Amino acid sequence: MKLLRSALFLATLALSPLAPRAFAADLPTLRVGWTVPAEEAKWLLMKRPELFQGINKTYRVEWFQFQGTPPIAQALVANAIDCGTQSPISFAQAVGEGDFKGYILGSLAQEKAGYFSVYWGTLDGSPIRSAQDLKGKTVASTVFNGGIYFYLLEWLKKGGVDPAKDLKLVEIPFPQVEDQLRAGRIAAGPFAQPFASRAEARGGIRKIFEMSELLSPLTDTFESCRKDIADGKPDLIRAYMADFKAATKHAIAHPEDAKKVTSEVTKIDYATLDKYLMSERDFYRDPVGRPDFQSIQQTWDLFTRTGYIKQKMNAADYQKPELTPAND
Amino acid sequence: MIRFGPLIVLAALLALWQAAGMAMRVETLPTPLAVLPELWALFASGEIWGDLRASLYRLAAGFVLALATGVPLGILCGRSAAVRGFVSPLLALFYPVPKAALIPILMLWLGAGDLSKITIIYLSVTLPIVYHGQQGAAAVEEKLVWSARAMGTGRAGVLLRIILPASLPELLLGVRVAIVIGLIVMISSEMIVRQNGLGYDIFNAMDMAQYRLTYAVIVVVAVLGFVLDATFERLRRRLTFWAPERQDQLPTGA
Amino acid sequence: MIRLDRVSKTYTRAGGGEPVRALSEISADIADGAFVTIVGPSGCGKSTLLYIVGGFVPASGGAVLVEGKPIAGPGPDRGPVFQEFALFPWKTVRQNIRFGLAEQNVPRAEADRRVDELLDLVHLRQYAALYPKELSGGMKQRVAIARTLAYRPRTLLMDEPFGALDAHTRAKLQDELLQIWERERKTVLFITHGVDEAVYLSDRILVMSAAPGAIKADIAVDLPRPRRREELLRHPRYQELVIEIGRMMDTTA
Amino acid sequence: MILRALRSCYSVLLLLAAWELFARSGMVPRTLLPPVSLVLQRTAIALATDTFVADLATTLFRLLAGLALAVGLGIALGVISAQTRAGRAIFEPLVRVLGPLPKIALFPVLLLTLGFDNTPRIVLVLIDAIFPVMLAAHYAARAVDEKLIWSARAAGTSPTGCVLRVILPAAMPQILTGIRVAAVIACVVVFLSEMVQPGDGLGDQMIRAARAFRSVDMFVPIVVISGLGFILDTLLALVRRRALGWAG
Repeated sequence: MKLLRSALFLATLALSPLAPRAFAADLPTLRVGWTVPAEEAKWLLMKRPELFQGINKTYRVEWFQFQGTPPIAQALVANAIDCGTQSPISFAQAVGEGDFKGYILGSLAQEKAGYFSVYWGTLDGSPIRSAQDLKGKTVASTVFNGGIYFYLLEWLKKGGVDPAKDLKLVEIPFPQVEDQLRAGRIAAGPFAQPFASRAEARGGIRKIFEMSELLSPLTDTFESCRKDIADGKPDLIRAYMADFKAATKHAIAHPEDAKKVTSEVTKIDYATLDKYLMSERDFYRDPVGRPDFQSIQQTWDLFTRTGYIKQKMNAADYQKPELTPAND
Repeated sequence: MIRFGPLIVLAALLALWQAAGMAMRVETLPTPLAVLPELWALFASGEIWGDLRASLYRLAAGFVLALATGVPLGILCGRSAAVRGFVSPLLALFYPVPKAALIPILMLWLGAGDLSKITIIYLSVTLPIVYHGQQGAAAVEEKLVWSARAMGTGRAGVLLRIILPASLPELLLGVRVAIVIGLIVMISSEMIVRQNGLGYDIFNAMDMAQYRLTYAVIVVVAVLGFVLDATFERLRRRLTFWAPERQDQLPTGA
Repeated sequence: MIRLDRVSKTYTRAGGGEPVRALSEISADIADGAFVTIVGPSGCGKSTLLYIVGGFVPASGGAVLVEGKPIAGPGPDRGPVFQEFALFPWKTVRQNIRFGLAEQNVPRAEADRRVDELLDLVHLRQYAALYPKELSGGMKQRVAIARTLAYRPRTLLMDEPFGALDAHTRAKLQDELLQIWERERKTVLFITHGVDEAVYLSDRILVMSAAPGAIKADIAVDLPRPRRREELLRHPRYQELVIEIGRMMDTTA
Repeated sequence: MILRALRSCYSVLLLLAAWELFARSGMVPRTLLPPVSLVLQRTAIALATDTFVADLATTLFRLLAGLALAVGLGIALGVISAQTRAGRAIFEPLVRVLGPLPKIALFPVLLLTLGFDNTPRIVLVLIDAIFPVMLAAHYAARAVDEKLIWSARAAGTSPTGCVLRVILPAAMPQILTGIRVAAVIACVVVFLSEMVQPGDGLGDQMIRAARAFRSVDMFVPIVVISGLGFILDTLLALVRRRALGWAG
């Protein structure tokens, strides 16, 4: 029994240094969710805080990674995080189904003419050219209910294909689409940067359609914060968004820094990133990280029309100009 | 021979993996020799320690809570029909529930941080501890209790000085099962709600198509599982050397 | 003195149905310092009766009185010795014998002296540091007896204590028990189904009949003490008693 | 009879009542905790819906396929390894190395090498559920009284016949206990696999509901898979009692 007691004692003792060190109590902490791709601004804040004015000086950030925007929306609704990456459609669903109250404060990735657009690719040799050709096949999407998932459904429906009955959808993250396509397990899958560049470099992949065919310009992702936090602690959010703007500008002004930090976070080698990142072969980024409310409104209108969003969304309801990066 | 058994088996498994990797020649199945440098880099750069620490912290915190509540509850269940009547149906109800599947729901209640993960580990590992504690306490030879009662031991004293040590062999088997279950839930929860930890590492590396890294972290998890189990097994043997040896209990769990 | 006053026991079946009567109104007086044995066919409830006297099992009716007072559960005045030994397997021989003394808050030094004394009494001095699983059956029972004697109960309640031992060890332990009893003069209530054992050890034998258990005969054993095995086995009265009681058991079974 | 059954699980009813009252009290938002009555009602509706039943069938197929393989292979490997000294010498270290490994950590490997459809999930169920069956079979086969085998051999039974007609039946009670454990593990694992890599099945239903903030629908698949586990466990307990009355 003595041995048991001492073992228990030792166990508790051993535990104490294991406990993660709490953030210094003197600085307010913001909980921020992130995902991949195209979040160089946030990754710079995460990995190079010394470059920026506010972070670790007037406030701290606790970072949480998620797989796509729907889980981030869940976490926002659950008050598990304060700010995070959103896509127009996840945001609208959170508002409609989760009674979410939040603001759209910063821009991350956008698509417009002359820049990269997410596309569905297939193998060069395959006969697939249209939605009809995908009938009976297995097709990949990234996170179901996420930012790009509904574009696929929309495109399939336009082509006269019922996504629920005519084909099989599987959820595969962007990085693995290429391997699964080449292994013959899927007939088509979505490509985003940097994986599109990597796949193109190896060759043998052909584009079937890209999202900008459905809508352009188009907002992929933006930074959103809970309304209660933004209204309750405006100074904290203002400081964060000031750094966000500075980081966006830094990424554009110093693409090599953006590439380095992206390489650290995604573990993709620099050489691959160097071929496209922050160029016109990449997503479009607003020069100061300011959201394009007009394109967000267009996305909402499209999906309200098709029924994927149940309610009418109005972009004006989710703006907070005094916290949003302003054009210089 | 018995002593080196695990090493020989390990070598055989590695050889099998190497052969499979060499035969398949695909990026998604690197050979152990190709994974080795990645593993080395993980430790050399110190990158793995933070995640290992985060994972172990959650596991240990869930475990300490489970032991603190599950052991008394299990023993009371074994000794009191009233407590058993209350707890047993609840155990039966929760037994087939996939605990890790509750993570998305728990996250809504408790946030995305450690708390929801510790809670889910706690819920999962408490079950076998309570169950085996009950089995152990119920099976205690009644005459041991009588002997102690005749010597003037009170009811609390009997629970603490007779029932607890007498149920220890069975109880510790429950803990051993719980360790395996705890590892599974730890990995699953870190993978479903990602922040850090070994589960995060594995699935993140995979999602980023970093296959060698994926395998390297899996190796770390495998070694961790083996070391935890083997260490506990030594402790278990030391604590219950006085009891008859049981051969049939090796860890499994979900 | 221990008095059994119309002690009865009925069990209710788990699935409902008729309750089972195990003991029906048993009355007896057990004098201080007497060696009383209860014999009876298996299943007659003799062990249950002993457990009731020990306070481990409640009686359904009647009472057990010690010095005129009804018992309320187990107490250190009545020390049990079980057929199953019931040693604490996680304690050494020494720790087992010491357990009751610690529970009675006997001072450390005195307890140690008492344990040494008992280790000598049951000839287990050199085995004091062993654990129960390292002992033979006879040694275990010696430890159990020593553990009970340690806290000086006035009565020993012995439930077929030698039932699990081989014939040779049993005989040896019977002799040792007699020696101890003759020295310490405890009251002993002894349960067995071995008639020869009962006659060899006791002053008085209660014969029980089965289903429901009741006392069928109360026989005084008028054999000389101290008893020596070889002499006794040849003693005509011993043989008579064994045969007489054995016949009784046959007709009750 | 029914009354007694209800009384024997009063704590469960108490818990459900507490859930219902708490959820309806307005102290927690509906999105976080829907009332249990609503969850059960929605479960009943779901079980009458084609798409849900299709997902249920998918999950059930993976579950039963994996479990069947685990049972078959587990018994074979467990019993055969118990027959020879070499087998026994390999078995224990193999289990000591692979037993504590959280198999879910291998799921990425299975996905990478076997694709995204049924195969990796069935294999995951197999490698997780095989351990309790294999362990039970191995140790039960080792524990079979040698004299039983001697008696059979003396009566002219061949060594193979001994395994099939003496060792296997003698080990069956423990093997069935192992299968019960395996069945519940299989339920848990198949659901997890569908949550981690959605596509179809009950786990996929749950993840989709979570992402679309349909909180009642989040609970429905969990209720169904737990029910499935409970039914399997109960059925196996029944089989064990029916087939093995002699084992006590």
